[in-house]
Amino acid sequence: MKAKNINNQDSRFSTWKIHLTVATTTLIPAAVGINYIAKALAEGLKLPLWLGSLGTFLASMLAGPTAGAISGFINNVIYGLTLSPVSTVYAITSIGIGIAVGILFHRGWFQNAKRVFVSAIIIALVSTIISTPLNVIFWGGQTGVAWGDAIFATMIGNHINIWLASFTDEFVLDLLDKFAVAYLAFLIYRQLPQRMINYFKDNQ
Amino acid sequence: MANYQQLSLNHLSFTYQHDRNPVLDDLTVSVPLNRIIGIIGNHHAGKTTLCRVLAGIVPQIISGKLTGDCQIGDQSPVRDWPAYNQQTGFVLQDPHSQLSGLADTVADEIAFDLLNHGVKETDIQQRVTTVAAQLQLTAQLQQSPDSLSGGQLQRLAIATAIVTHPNVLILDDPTSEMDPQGRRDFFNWLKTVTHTTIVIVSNEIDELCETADELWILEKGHLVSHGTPLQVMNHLNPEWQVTTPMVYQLARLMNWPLAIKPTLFPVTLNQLRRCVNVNHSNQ
Amino acid sequence: MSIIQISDLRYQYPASDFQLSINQLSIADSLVAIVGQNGAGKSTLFKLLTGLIQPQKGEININQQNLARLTPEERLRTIGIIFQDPSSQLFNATVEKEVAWSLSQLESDAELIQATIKKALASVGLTKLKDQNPFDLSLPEKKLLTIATVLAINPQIYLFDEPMMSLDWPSQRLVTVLIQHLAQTGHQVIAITHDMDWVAATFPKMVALAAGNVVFEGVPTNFFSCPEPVKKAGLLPPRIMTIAQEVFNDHQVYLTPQDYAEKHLVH
Amino acid sequence: MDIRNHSLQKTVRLHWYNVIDPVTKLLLALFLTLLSFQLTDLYFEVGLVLISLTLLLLSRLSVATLHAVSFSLFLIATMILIQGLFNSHNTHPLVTILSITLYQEGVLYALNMGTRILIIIFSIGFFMNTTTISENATYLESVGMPYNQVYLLMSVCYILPQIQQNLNKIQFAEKARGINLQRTLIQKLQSLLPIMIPLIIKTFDQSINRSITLQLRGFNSPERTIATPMYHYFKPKFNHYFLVFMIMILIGVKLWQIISNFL
Repeated sequence: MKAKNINNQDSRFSTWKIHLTVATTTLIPAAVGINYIAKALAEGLKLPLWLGSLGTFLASMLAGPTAGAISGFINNVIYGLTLSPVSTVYAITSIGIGIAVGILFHRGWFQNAKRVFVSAIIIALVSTIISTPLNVIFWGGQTGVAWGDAIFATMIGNHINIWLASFTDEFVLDLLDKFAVAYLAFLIYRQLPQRMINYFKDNQ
Repeated sequence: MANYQQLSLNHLSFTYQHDRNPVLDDLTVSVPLNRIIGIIGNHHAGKTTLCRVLAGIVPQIISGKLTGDCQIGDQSPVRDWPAYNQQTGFVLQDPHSQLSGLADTVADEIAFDLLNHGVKETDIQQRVTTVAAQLQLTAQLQQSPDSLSGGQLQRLAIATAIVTHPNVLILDDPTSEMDPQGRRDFFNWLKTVTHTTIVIVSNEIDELCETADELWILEKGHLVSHGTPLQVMNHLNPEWQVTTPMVYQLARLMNWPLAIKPTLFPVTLNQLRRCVNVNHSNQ
Repeated sequence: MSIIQISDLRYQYPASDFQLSINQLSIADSLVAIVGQNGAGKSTLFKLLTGLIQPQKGEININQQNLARLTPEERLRTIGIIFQDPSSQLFNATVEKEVAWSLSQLESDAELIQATIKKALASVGLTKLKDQNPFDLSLPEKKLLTIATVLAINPQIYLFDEPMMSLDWPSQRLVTVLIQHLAQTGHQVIAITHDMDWVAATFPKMVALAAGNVVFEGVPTNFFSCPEPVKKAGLLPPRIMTIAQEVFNDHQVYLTPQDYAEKHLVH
Repeated sequence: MDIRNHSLQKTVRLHWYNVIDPVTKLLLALFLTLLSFQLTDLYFEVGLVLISLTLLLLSRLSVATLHAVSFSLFLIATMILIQGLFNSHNTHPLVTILSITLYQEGVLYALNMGTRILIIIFSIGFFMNTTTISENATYLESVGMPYNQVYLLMSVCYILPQIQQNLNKIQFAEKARGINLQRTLIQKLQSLLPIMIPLIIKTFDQSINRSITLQLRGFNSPERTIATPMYHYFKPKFNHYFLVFMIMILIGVKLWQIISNFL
């Protein structure tokens, strides 16, 4: 009886048709908006973090890995089109983050503070593994965050392999960022009214 | 037993999935179609949930356990969705979330339903202009919906609900953000709507008594009273904590009962006018 | 009892042609209603009264002290504001913690905090709900909760933005009684409202704004006695006056049905 | 559709870039980007930068593009510094300033990457500055993209200003309730909660309500009138096939290079 997405249109895009409920369709733009705002607030407070995946985390927790992955993807595409074109390619990273959060949450790895700690490390790893090649291709291995790049420069200066240096640069930043985001998402999710959680669960 | 010319609830109960207690508990009532039904009650009375049942939102979109029956004309929002949905207009409590979220202008926003219903583009423009004129939104047609005030936004929400010419119109507190003049205009407009069954939740007891044919009082999920505003207001139980229209308060203070039924006090201006004429001519 | 003195005030939002412009206004009564149409400048005036935004010109003094120079703590103890939309103020895990949040920034005595919270919750009738998630409350309950958070701090001045809006009738009565009690215990209550019946029945003093200017200041009877400023402010007179006009063609000022009855039953 | 364009067409003059459809513009950006990755000669790269810059300058320049350029110029500068100093292929010194030597190989490598980034920014900037959100939405729908996917992509742009408005309101309300000064990282993060919790709950609540109204308003209806595009575009089909063909060739060449490396 749940309202399912009916689309009888003969479409050229049907190859990447994903089954989305209306609830998920309206949740995803909201999650992208939250990513934006969180990122802007982090910049406003001069935090050495991005926080730009908070919405993606919450979308994954509320409506599953697909919703999270799409939020992440659209977030980077829109962000890329409007503010920083190169960040479009990091859409792949965001998809990875969305899926990782969704699976971890589903398996109960967001139930308490201790488990969130483990989740944060795993998500940071996922993010780093996907981002490092992109950093190398586009930025010669840098991340664009001053003190992360300082680590990178030092390692390169000591003739350490560019991949390892880039990985370290990215991982240090990701670890800090994903810890912050994972705990924020954990605290915020606990506060959501039950009717809200049920609604998105029902309409997945 | 089935009467296709009325709105009827038959032992209707509803419990949300996240809740243990029923929000609506055993409602039974029926009213002929094409009337205005006003619903009053305090918080936790179940007003919004009743609107959702009548619009088919529960249990279709928000899940929960529904028992009993709800029938409007020859259709049931529970069994005949989405056919029923095509003929129903709904205005949410929060007008901001009534918007499609994908419209540059007020005109686009009103056209959204018509596009979805497959109306021809040539007809759309004409229907949009007509509805905008009815709700005094003509000047705002080319503005962004984000630039509207709360009251204008509520009128836009109503416009989007009526542009499809629904048989049933459900309004959940549609005037909360309007100023006094806007509210008065809205209720005057409501009186002019014909061939539509209108269900309206509101705190504006004075206006409800003037416009509604039927008044229902909900209290903690129970339908504790229903009938004409005159009957309902004259038989209130203090436990329900419901206020009365000012006409009624005044008539009670001045002891101006109805001429035809001296046990009842008037609830509308017209009733007051009549009983005052009688009282004055008697004295 | 405090005196708010506004002089030569100008405030304009960036990229907007609306300007709030008040040459001289002093608010010295304990119960004052601020009325006017949407966009008349009521909310802007409230924002300025919180001291969180500064006017481009002029100043606001509270008991001869410039509002702009108050420290954050002094400000909290002087002015409390209850916003129109309660959802934008709430974020704590329970109702009780919500009330404690502002208070614990001012007090450190845990026992005193506990006692104050209890009292504040009791006075709005939310004691039973103290362990609930604020976001699970109904709209009227949320609104009462935001009132409790301000009651706990007990500021000198209470600013209520549309307190009657989205309240049911019992909560409206409760808030009315609460406001009257605050006024009697030496506080100052200033409320923005559209509800003219409520103004007529509850407020001895009122200020009307239209297009960013003060168009009336004084007692409601005077305001409603001449239709011009009422119309200019985009308002309707109290309903009882409309009834008297339409039914009896009687154009006198009445504030409440009781007021009408007193004036007529005497004869 | 009539009502939609009414205001736009009255105010906006028809420019040359209006006759190119949005998808062609996007494909062009993709093509230029891939081409820049294929080229290794700095002169060709600079040529591509000039081509994309010309496209941008012949249309409109937006503040967002300027921001993107200034941000990436800063990064390119640090890239030149780090690569010029430490690149593992560095052998020929280029310049020596205060006993710090920049090497030719590293600087060239960084410049090469820098030009690619500029090409991406300029060509995407051309797409963004010459199309409006509603033009994209109508066009995508008219070429057969399911409406719910169009909605998903486009409604973000409409939701952001609303969230921003809510944010301002909430920030003001919380400030009125008093927020202590935050100094440490943990304190700063904690100070986000009073803002983020109401904002997120409000935003999600509006999503729930919106998903309800969308269904009530016939969002999923199969008989939806497909909006007609806003402009008459110049040979869109041909452009798409041509650009997709060129892109395929570029990808093919790249793949062949990778494979022949292994052979």
